[in-house]
Amino acid sequence: MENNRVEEDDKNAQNDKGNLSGSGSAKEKEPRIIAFVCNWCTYNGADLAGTSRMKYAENVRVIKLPCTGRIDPLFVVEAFKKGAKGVLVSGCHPGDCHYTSGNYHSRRKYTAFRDLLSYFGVDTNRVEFSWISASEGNKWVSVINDFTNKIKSLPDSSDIFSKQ
Amino acid sequence: MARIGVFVCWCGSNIAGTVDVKRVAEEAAKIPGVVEAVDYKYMCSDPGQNTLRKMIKDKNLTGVVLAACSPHMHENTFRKAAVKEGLNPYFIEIANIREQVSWVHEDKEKATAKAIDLLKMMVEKVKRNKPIEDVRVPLTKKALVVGGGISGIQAALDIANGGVEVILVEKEPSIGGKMIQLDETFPTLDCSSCIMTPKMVEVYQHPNIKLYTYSELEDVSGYIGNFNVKIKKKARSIVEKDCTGCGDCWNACPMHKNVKSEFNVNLSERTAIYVPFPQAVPLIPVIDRSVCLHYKKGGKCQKCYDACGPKCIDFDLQDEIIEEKVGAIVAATGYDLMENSLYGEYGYGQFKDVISGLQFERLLSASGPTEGVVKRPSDGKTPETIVFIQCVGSRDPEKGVPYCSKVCCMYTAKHAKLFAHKVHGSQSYVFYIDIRATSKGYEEFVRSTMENDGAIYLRGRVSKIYEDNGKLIVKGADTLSGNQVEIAADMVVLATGVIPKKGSDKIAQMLGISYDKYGFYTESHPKLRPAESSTAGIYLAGMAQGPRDIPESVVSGSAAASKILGLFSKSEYEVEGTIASVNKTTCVGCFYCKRVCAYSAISKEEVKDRNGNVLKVVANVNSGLCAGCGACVNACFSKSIDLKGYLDEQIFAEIKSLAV
Amino acid sequence: MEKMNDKLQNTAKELLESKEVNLIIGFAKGSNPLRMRSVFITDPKDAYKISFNAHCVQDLAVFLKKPEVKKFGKIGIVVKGCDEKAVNTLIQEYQLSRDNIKIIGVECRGAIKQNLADRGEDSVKQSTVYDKCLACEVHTPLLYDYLVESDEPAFEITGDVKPYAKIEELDAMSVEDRNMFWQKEFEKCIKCYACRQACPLCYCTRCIVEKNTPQWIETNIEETGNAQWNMIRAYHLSGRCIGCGECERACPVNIPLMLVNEKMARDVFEKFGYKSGLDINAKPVFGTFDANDFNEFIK
Amino acid sequence: MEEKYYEISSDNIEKFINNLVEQNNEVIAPKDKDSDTFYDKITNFKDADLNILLPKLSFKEYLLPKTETLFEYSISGSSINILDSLENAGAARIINNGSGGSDNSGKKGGKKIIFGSRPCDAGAGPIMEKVFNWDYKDEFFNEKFKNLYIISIACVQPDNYCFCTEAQLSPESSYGSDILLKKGGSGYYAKVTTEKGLELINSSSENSSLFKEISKEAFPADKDWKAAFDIKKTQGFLDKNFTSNYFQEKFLSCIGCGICTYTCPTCHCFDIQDEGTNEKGRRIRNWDSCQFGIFTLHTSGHNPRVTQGDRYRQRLMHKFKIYNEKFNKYLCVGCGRCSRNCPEDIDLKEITSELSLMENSGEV
Repeated sequence: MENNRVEEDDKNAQNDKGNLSGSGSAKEKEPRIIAFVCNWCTYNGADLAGTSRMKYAENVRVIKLPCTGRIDPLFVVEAFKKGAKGVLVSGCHPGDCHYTSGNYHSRRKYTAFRDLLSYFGVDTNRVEFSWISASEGNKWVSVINDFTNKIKSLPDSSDIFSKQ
Repeated sequence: MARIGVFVCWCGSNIAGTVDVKRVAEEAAKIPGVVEAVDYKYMCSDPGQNTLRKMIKDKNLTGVVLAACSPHMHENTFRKAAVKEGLNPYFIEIANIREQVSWVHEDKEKATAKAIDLLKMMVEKVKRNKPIEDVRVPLTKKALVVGGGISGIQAALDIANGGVEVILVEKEPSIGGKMIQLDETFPTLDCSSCIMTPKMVEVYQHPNIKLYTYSELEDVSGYIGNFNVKIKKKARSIVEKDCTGCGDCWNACPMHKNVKSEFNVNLSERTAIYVPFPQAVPLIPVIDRSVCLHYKKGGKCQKCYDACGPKCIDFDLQDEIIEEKVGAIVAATGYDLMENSLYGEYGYGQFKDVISGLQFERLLSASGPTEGVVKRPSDGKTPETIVFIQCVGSRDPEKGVPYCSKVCCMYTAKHAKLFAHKVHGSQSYVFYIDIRATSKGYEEFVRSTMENDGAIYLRGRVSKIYEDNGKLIVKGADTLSGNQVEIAADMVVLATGVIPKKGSDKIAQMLGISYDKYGFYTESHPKLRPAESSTAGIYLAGMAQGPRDIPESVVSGSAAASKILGLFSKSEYEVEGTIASVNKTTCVGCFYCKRVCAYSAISKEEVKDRNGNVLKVVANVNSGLCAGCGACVNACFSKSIDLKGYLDEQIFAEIKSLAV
Repeated sequence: MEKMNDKLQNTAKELLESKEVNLIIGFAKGSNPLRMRSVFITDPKDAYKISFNAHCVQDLAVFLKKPEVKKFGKIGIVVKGCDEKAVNTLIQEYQLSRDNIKIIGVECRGAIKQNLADRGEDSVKQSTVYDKCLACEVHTPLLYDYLVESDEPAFEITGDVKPYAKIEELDAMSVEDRNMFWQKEFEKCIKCYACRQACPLCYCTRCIVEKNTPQWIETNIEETGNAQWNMIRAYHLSGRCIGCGECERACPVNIPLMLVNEKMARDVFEKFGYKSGLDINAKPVFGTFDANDFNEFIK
Repeated sequence: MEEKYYEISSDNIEKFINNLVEQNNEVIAPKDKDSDTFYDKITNFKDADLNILLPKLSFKEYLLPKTETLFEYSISGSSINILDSLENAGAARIINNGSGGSDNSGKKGGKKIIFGSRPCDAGAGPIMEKVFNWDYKDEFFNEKFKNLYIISIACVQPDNYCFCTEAQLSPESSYGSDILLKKGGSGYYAKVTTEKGLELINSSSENSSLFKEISKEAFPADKDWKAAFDIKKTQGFLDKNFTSNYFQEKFLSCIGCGICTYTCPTCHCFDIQDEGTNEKGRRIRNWDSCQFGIFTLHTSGHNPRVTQGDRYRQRLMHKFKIYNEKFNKYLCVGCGRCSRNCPEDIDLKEITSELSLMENSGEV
């Protein structure tokens, strides 16, 4: 019966989105990745990748926040629950935080949080954490591409947050 | 109900070449709450902005989403346009479909799908925006400088010359700091007091500077623009306004030769009523009550009073608390030198002729205890051989500190050079680890000490010093030749490392600024905001931040001053309204937010009932200090803090809009 | 046990008589001989009701978060070593002032599992006490104003005791198997939030689960909402949980919550060298950081 | 319906239950799980644990699921589509929690049979039914109630926390049961009080042959169960002493965990919530508890039940006064689960008894 609903949803999605080969029907093939990034380093790094016309996988959707210190690990849970196959958290390198220590606090929290995820049976391959500075457009590209490939290579997840 | 307008920018072909902008606009129009969605060639152009303004007005929009280039490019452009139509600027959101879509993807279908997603996220975000007012903080245009050394003096003068009132607080009876104790300065060999004294006098005479010497910071509260400062003016026992600095009093003091002079680093003595040095500013004596007979013997001695012409000595003066309101503060608390006795094997304290670098400065100085003639403390003979030991405490994580004290290489070279100049035929040996001479003229200076002044540099450490037949035998290693060396010296000078001023941690706590594990004040950003502390309105200067030489200290004093003058150039201090705010009903007062706040922006606030009973203590965000990073939001278990502009609800809506 | 109870009662009596405290929270006889319950004493004459034995399973520190109890102002509380760590954490997190609490520490020799006691178990043995008692390092509380020593000998531990041995078992499992294990556990959850209410450190005025803009935790009592609740509960307690085990004892559907709490405590200790509840002046592990923190998972 | 009486051997009851399972009925019985007993789906008579007094939780969730979808919705542009869960039960989301419980499939849910419940649990059904029908007819509840068949087994030995007799039931009461079994004879005697009970017995010719009809007189009479206190007195006290300090003092020890309400067979409060994404979602109702502070928290921030004493008093008032005034029964079957499961050892039997004594002595 669980499946019934999924099909029903698919139909709705199709109707809503017309013939668009976007988020609706593409989901079978293309895993959705949500990236929570800080405004000062990683967002600028991604902008640099853009201005440098580098190319990378289309799967990522960026949510901008002021600082990694603002990126609550519980956002990751919510992202998974809403169907994201992978979540990236990225901000300034240690020592470079625009707000001095947001990334340090964040790193601590994510250390514990990842352990917890893994303990609860969530594949931590689905959560990526990286430091990407404003000058590292190429790092942004490689992190996104590598992560997308990794996510694509993972089997369909059946963990508690993959269900809807 | 939300009335959202959507604009999809082509950016010429920059976006439209890869993204089907028409379709993006069509899809946007279907999103609940969107009243109109249009595409346009160049939204940032004047006609583009006018389209935006027109729709805001015509459709009475409550929010706008632009699918365009990075918000870092034109967010402000569009916000300004929106404000002109009376829309709160924070109701403009940008979906970045250029840098994040059209420029980085090639597949038009996928790029278009992604652009629609990004747009949807922003529509959902903007629907949940709340009006944000930028925070305006009134400014008390007066500055406080803590510390009257060279960096504090420089800061005070620069601010004062900018037309702003300054209060300069100095703990010692005179300003001048460490620099006034130096003889000549590297690498130009200017006489320190010759260049310093005029500045000190300028401070004293400056109409915009109020000088409190022999005073300490007692308490600081408030925040940027509005600090309340309490200064404890210690009782000097002199009615300052009447004192002429004639010196009759200290000449009359029976306690001469009883107290070691701080200024001369224990190499001479002073009286109980004294000025630390003849060029002191202000030239007003102070009575050291811990040694003065008047205080120790029940008021019997009053020889200074008797000698005083204007009768400005008042033994009953009390400490005074002065309250001042200031808008900005410079922390220039300076440094101390490490304990010379750290290395027992060097025999400091045991052998009179093992002295510190600063003591040697005093021996070199014409105003020093030997009037500039180099004499050794034990017998007053002029030494012929001096061994200088560098890195005493510095770069030694075992016994001292791991960092480099930065100035020792240079002042040791200067000492060796000056010694050669003063005592002809003398010989210096310098034990060093590395020579760090990196500023303008420094390397040449050290070279000249070696080559012109004959100083012998030995790379290695000294293992032991002992006395033998009136000589100090220095045993050490010359690691370059691999030989053990033994030098019979007349004197040994230790280049002891630099540490933060004793008590500077207390001042930091009072100011609410952070310091590193050694006690040096930390900058708001080590590279980009080196003059600012982590707390808004408090700036840093001089050695309080870490080892640095005189020019650097002067630069940092000027930097702090220019920051303050910049701050004061506006009528109010303005900060973006995207700051944290507390739900005081649900806050339980665990203060994890306070712990993670890098800006000391969170304080405790008591919630009281009608009768004034404290019901609970909750967190309060000081809008003048909050930088809007959101670390507190993450730290809050009950989600009783939120960050304006990045509300939890908005982030969730963004995530939800991506539901697959 | 008489001596111990005498000392407890006398201490309570004196504290109330001298008005050093307005309330004593202690243990008293419960609804059957093998159950103990909390007792709230304001009158020194009632101090005789207080007693202590191996059935005193509750962590009385939980009451210190109740507004009704806080109103009493100065409070004396009877605590076992494990529970006392909760008092420390409450002080550390500004929920309690050290000046307002008199800690009557009892030396505890282990508490008998309540489900066994309900079936008649009355002896303290390796096989009858809680796992926390097997690894207990605080038979004598860390911080106290009065110490009441135990009359009983310590129980004997034989063999290689591994409290919460299931944790190692889970760690050794594949991610999928762990997932299966926890899904089965969380399916049982009825979201009564007894785990939260029984926890002395879940003191928020408004729990995150009660916030609905946004809805951090799905309200449904189904596997997703349940898993989310359990995840967030564990996350909020990591680095804070002092291991009293009250959540697990309270859980009406027997979810092994201590396997989560203990795992988090071990991880936090391993990564940050921090143990909760030991020092009222320590900086909580997630209220501070070190520039050299664990960085290995970050690209 | 006229009551009917039967005798059935132990072997035959096993056959009967297994037949019911084979007839594609969902049969739910006390079952061992995690060293405790819970109501759960059984596939064989042998799965059922009939030796214990009571499972840890009641079977309430089969009448009022922990979470129940009321309808689903989707938003597109300015239009909203609603999908009624009851009307479209097949399409509605089915939640199967594995525990066999929370099936909220509405009309098409089919029959469920509870086997081996005690008279107290069985009595909860009709007690709740009144609440769900006195004003608004709650079809979600009624559908499930109609499809729930209850075969109870009378108690022989209640424990210290049991007080069904005081709650105006008894260990042998057939109230709420479709079939009540009593141990005896070759296995059990059965009393059938409802058409639903007969329907089960006559669900196949084999099944009906397993039961041997007997006269009313041949059915063993109930023991003379004596109430230890008079619940009317408890009610009397509650009537007059809303402001009694008893509640505030007694429930200082209450941590407000709500286990009493969640494990109670008759507590039926729920909370309505929406869940979903920006474009679609569902409206659900979830179990709730009057023991939570937020239960009565007003938007203004004011809370009329500010202390745990206020909240527990509410529970007592509702069970022993308010419900009685409306339906002339008590909203309590005396199962004692709240006492057994309470982590702080708050004993409802002790409390109701104390209140009745205080009423006697006129103490406030």
